[in-house]
Amino acid sequence: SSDSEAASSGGSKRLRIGYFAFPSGDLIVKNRKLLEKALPDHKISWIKFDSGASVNQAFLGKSLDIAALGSSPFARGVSGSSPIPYKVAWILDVAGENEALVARKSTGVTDVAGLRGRKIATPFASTSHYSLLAALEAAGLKPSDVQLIDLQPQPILAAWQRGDIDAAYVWLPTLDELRATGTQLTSSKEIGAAGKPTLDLAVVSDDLIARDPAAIDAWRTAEAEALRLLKSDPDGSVKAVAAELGISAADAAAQLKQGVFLTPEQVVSADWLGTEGSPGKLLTYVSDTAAFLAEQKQIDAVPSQDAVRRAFYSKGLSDVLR
Amino acid sequence: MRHVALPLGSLLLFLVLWQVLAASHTWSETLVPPPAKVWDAFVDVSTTHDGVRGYNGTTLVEHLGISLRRIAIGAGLGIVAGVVFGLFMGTVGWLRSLFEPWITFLRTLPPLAYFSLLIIWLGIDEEPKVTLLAVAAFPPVAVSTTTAVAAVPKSLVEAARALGASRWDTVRDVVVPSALPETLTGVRLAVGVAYSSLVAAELVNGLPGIGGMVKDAANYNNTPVVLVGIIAIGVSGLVIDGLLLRLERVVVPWRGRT
Amino acid sequence: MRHVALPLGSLLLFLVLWQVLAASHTWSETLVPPPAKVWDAFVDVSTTHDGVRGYNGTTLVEHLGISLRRIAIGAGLGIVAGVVFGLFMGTVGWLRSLFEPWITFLRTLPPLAYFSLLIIWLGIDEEPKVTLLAVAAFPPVAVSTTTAVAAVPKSLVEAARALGASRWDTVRDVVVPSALPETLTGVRLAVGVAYSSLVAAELVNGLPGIGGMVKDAANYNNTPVVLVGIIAIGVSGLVIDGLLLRLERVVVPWRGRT
Amino acid sequence: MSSGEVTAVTSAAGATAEVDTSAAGSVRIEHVTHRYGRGGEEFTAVGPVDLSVPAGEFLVLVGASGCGKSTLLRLIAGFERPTQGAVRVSGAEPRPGEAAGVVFQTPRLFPWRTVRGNIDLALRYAGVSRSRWPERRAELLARVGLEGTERRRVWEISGGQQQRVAIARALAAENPLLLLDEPFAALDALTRERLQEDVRRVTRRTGRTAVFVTHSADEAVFLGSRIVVLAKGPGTVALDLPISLPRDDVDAEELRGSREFTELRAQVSHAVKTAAAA
Amino acid sequence: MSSGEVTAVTSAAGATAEVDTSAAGSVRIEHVTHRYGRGGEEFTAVGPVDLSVPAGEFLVLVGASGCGKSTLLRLIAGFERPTQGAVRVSGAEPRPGEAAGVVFQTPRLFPWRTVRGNIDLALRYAGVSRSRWPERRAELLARVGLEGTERRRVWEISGGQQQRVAIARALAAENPLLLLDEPFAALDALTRERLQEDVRRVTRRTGRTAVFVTHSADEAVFLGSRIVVLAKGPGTVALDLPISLPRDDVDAEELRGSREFTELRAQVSHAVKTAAAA
Ligand SMILES: Nc1ncnc2c1ncn2[C@@H]1O[C@H](COP(=O)(O)OP(=O)(O)OP(=O)(O)O)[C@@H](O)[C@H]1O
Ligand SMILES: Nc1ncnc2c1ncn2[C@@H]1O[C@H](COP(=O)(O)OP(=O)(O)OP(=O)(O)O)[C@@H](O)[C@H]1O
Ligand SMILES: [Mg+2]
Ligand SMILES: [Mg+2]
Repeated sequence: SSDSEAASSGGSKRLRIGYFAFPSGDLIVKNRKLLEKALPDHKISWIKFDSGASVNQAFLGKSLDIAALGSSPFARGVSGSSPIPYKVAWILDVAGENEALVARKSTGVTDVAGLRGRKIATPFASTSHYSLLAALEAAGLKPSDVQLIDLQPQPILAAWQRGDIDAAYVWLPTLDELRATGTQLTSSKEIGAAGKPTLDLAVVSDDLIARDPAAIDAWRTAEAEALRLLKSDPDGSVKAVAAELGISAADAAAQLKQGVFLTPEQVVSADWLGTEGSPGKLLTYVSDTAAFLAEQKQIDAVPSQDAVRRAFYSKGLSDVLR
Repeated sequence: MRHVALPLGSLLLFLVLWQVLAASHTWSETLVPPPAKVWDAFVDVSTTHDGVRGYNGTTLVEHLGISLRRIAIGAGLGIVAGVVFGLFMGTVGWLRSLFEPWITFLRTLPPLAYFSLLIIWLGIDEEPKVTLLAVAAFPPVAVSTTTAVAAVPKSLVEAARALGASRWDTVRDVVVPSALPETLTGVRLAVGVAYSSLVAAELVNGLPGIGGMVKDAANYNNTPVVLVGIIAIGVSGLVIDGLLLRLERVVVPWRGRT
Repeated sequence: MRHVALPLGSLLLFLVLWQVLAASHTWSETLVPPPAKVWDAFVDVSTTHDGVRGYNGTTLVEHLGISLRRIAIGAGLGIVAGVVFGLFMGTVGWLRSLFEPWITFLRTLPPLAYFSLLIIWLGIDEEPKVTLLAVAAFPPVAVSTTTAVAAVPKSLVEAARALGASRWDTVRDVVVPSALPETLTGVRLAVGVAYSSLVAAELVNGLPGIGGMVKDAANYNNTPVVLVGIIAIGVSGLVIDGLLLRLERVVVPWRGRT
Repeated sequence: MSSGEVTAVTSAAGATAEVDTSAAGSVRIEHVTHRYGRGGEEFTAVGPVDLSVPAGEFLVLVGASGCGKSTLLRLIAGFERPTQGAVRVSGAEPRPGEAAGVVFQTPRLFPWRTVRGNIDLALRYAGVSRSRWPERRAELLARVGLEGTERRRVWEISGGQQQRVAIARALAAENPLLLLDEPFAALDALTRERLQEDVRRVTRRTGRTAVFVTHSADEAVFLGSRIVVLAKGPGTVALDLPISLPRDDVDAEELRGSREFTELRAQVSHAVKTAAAA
Repeated sequence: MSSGEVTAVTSAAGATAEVDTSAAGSVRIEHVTHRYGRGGEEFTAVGPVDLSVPAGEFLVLVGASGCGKSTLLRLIAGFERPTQGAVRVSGAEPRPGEAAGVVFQTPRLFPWRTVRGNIDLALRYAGVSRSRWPERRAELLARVGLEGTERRRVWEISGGQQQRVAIARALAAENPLLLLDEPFAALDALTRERLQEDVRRVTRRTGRTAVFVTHSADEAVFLGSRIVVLAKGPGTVALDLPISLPRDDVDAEELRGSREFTELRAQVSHAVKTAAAA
């Protein structure tokens, strides 16, 4: 048809979506082919990522239209003199019990303050890293009071079993293995409740906003439907997630339970994304994150409130409620 | 006989040791799964199972095939470039002065350091992967060819010149065959290096692909699949190296005879 | 003269192109920071600045020093092991049958795939880093030495035997010197491979260390520091390779004379 | 070959002035010195030497081992540049592969090619059209008595056979000048005499110039139209002896048996020993 | 050297039975055939050959190029195993470096060592104590006339000089058996005669056995206590000639001038040519 011809020649009908392989509405949209159904004329490719850093790079390389992204990589992306040309358009989930700080039982540590002088591992530049720093601060510890070690989840597991580290801030499924021989000190849920939530956002490129806003609307509608399905059809959601992750239904159910999923209404509310013209609390969260990162010398300077506000795309956001 | 029996014997010994280690439960199963589990994983990722096809919708053979294609293109480009650069640098002094420092610089660069640049410049599809593999395969060939060309027996170059060979004739008929054995060693090393860069090359958007599979499985602590991937990479590497060794024997019968 | 002028000239040209590209703002500054920014970053990480010492409390030179020490130990071990294995495998047929498949397997393995195993076995301090570098440096030396040893001129081995050399004499006085040129090429490649594995080796708990610094900076899209690190790695690699090349010239004066 | 027009001059010792020094195949060595090595460890191998070889001459170089014969040949072939003085071949500075065919002191065969491959390569460089290769190859192999070894690898033939392949290779091109460095040293008497005959016939028929190094006084007198004895340390001309034995229509046996031949041989033998002993 | 006790027997052709075949340095070749290559492309280089060389004999092998002389030497040295038959040296299966010192047809010097280094290595393998090296080295270098080249690299000396280094190396050890494959082919007459004298003196004085390959009939008759002519294709014994010229207290010049010598030389020359032509 002429449509597919346009897609192949102009490439305007192409949608490249980056996703993370952990339980979220994305997996349901992908598994149920909600987006493919909503946008039959688009050529949709799903690309799996496992770090916010590479998502940022892919956006820099103009290789992505829409992608999932943690709130701290996003804060980094929008700060600096030349922010990455993308905007946040959706919230996938909020970190809950699926990211947590655990200490080895044998250390006898039972609270965050007890970690002074201990070796703590976490994947640097991740949301866990951010939450860990926030937890330490809340407990009155400076980062220099502990030994922070940059480890990816699987090495964390290995180092943990050897006894090389005393505690780790990490996510599922490694987290579950650590819990078996450890004490949970805090979780992202608690830290979020204390005002420093970490979130998985969805961002869209400026280019797509200019080129094909209708596709964004359709995508958001699909994501909203997925969030509703998570609540209304838990069994179906578990099956979809299990199939996407290649894990057992029981594992998928357990993982889903530990995440915090908003309803579409919550996403649009002033508590989170807000509406066009009046961004919600997410604006503060992102600004706080950026400020925190700047304090940790992870970024040069705090982006202005304005700069963060400009990285919000809420046009037509409330339409998903219809 | 011995050529086959010895490695097989050592393989058997290795499997037994592995089984003993796994059975001792010194390490959790996530870290050291028993051989049987790895075998199960192998069967799983090779077949359609519970409606799931292989790993991530792609069977092991397909993952491997896609990666091999990337290696073939990437390492192929790297090897060809390496031979060409090596020949020119070995024969023309000023080209060597000009390029050698850059090549040395290039080959000290960690792929993980410049991979983000590749993504930014070349996107997330095939190009950055193939480029990374080419960049990885290039140096061994370029370095060994350059050194070999610079060490071509002067006596044979003179013999060719005395027979009336032009400069180009000399390169084709003396320099190339004389450098061939070392170039082939370089090629063998290059293929190995390309293989070992596979996971790095497939870090981003690497599925389907065996390196991407290994990395993805590692993210989920799915060690059996990681090991299946590693073994698949290693075994296919063995086969290719075996072919290259055979090629060497056929193409360079004169080695050691001079 | 030319030996120095040409690379310097090309370096200058490169810097100019870079400046032009950066100034044109075709790419964002995160992607292509102008040379001046990189220079600033270099000064920053080399000095104590606003109360912050270098990068992450360690100056560039110290990062580099720590990594070079790791390379020296790791690559050193790998090279020694490579030479020993190469000699044995090249001389004793059944040893080659036994070990060659394993070595080929080993050198196709992606470090990123087996790194967690290293951590399980060796922890997160120096050992896994040094081991990874050794494993990376081992194959080029082992492979080139094996091939070179297997290709030692039969005529010279016979000459030594005819003079009454024992088997061990032959290895020391004929096999080793005859394989030396290729072994040295292998060593040069090994050092390069060790360098390029630096970031992988320092993925875990890599700070201080230049590879760890590069990775850390890359995580925060701190491109100027990444480039400073890459340049520091490359330049120190250049220096070492230059020394190895000089060594080669001194130790192997007979190359090309036969 | 234009050298056919040039009269073959049997030059008298030292009489170098009247020679046509730009004729194809002529060699002129003007006060040449050659030093090997640089810096502290210099070694003067040759010189000063003055020598003029008119086109068509068969010059035989004899002298003690290490006196500089090969070096002189390398200078004429263009593989070395004289430290002092000048070398002219066919009136120009010598360039390898241009005017001279060379048989080196060692065979220098290409190990990656068979016997046949080595000869074919020479034929290609000589510009022989591919269709004529089989014929020419067979001819060359027959001349050096190597029929039946075409498909052998070069390490699968004996030392003398290797040397003969090298000779065949050098004869593939029809250069106006032939430089032969002890080409028959590893050959038995019969093969040697056959090849001597062959070389003598070929050079005479085509008017080619030859510079031939040998340690055999017999060979020198049999082949040479002029014999130059080099003295050692560094190599200089000790004796320059024109040979005017009857060459055409003479049986080799007869020639060798003649009194004149025996006397000349003794004279050369004596000169070499005197030069070497000095 | 125990061979001193064995009477040097000038064996008659074919008379191999009465020889002490276990004496140090004796060689016994029993119906030996040697084939090169495997499968389709076999080539029989030698055989069948029967030959018995008693200790103390100076056997000279002559024959056309490619007739199998070097192969025979390699069989005696232990570098090749006969396809058929047996080779015995000092009564046992030959092992390289055990009973025999070898000069190969090409010098085979170690390029990573200087001239001096090559000789020192031979001295070490010969078991000479390090303190005696300077003296022995100087002696060997003087014997082959290479004083002053100790520090040169092996590619910085001439072809003949390389061959002489190889000879010096082989003389470093005092093996009961010497195998020499055209050792003097690249040497001038004077050096050659000096070395011939040297080798003859050394073998006679120490009672060593020698198997010597040459293409020179003159050399063969001058050196040999027995001359074996090999016929070609595959190499077999065509003539086994005992030489009983007076050896001791005879001037070399005189010997060469003698009628007997000339006749023997002619006989050998003729035999070689006949065998080669066949
Ligand atoms: N590796 C080999 N494979 C096949 N044939 C061989 C091999 N080596 C030698 N030959 C053949 O065996 C025969 C004997 O060779 P050998 O080297 O013994 O001759 P030779 O008598 O020493 O000759 P020369 O006087 O030329 O040195 C020759 O015809 C040669 O072509
Ligand atoms: N590369 C070199 N460096 C130093 N000296 C050299 C070099 N090549 C040759 N010589 C010396 O120069 C002299 C002449 O060497 P050349 O090879 O010309 O001798 P030659 O007359 O051919 O001797 P031969 O008959 O032994 O082949 C010899 O004394 C040799 O030692
Ligand atoms: Mg010479
Ligand atoms: Mg021979």
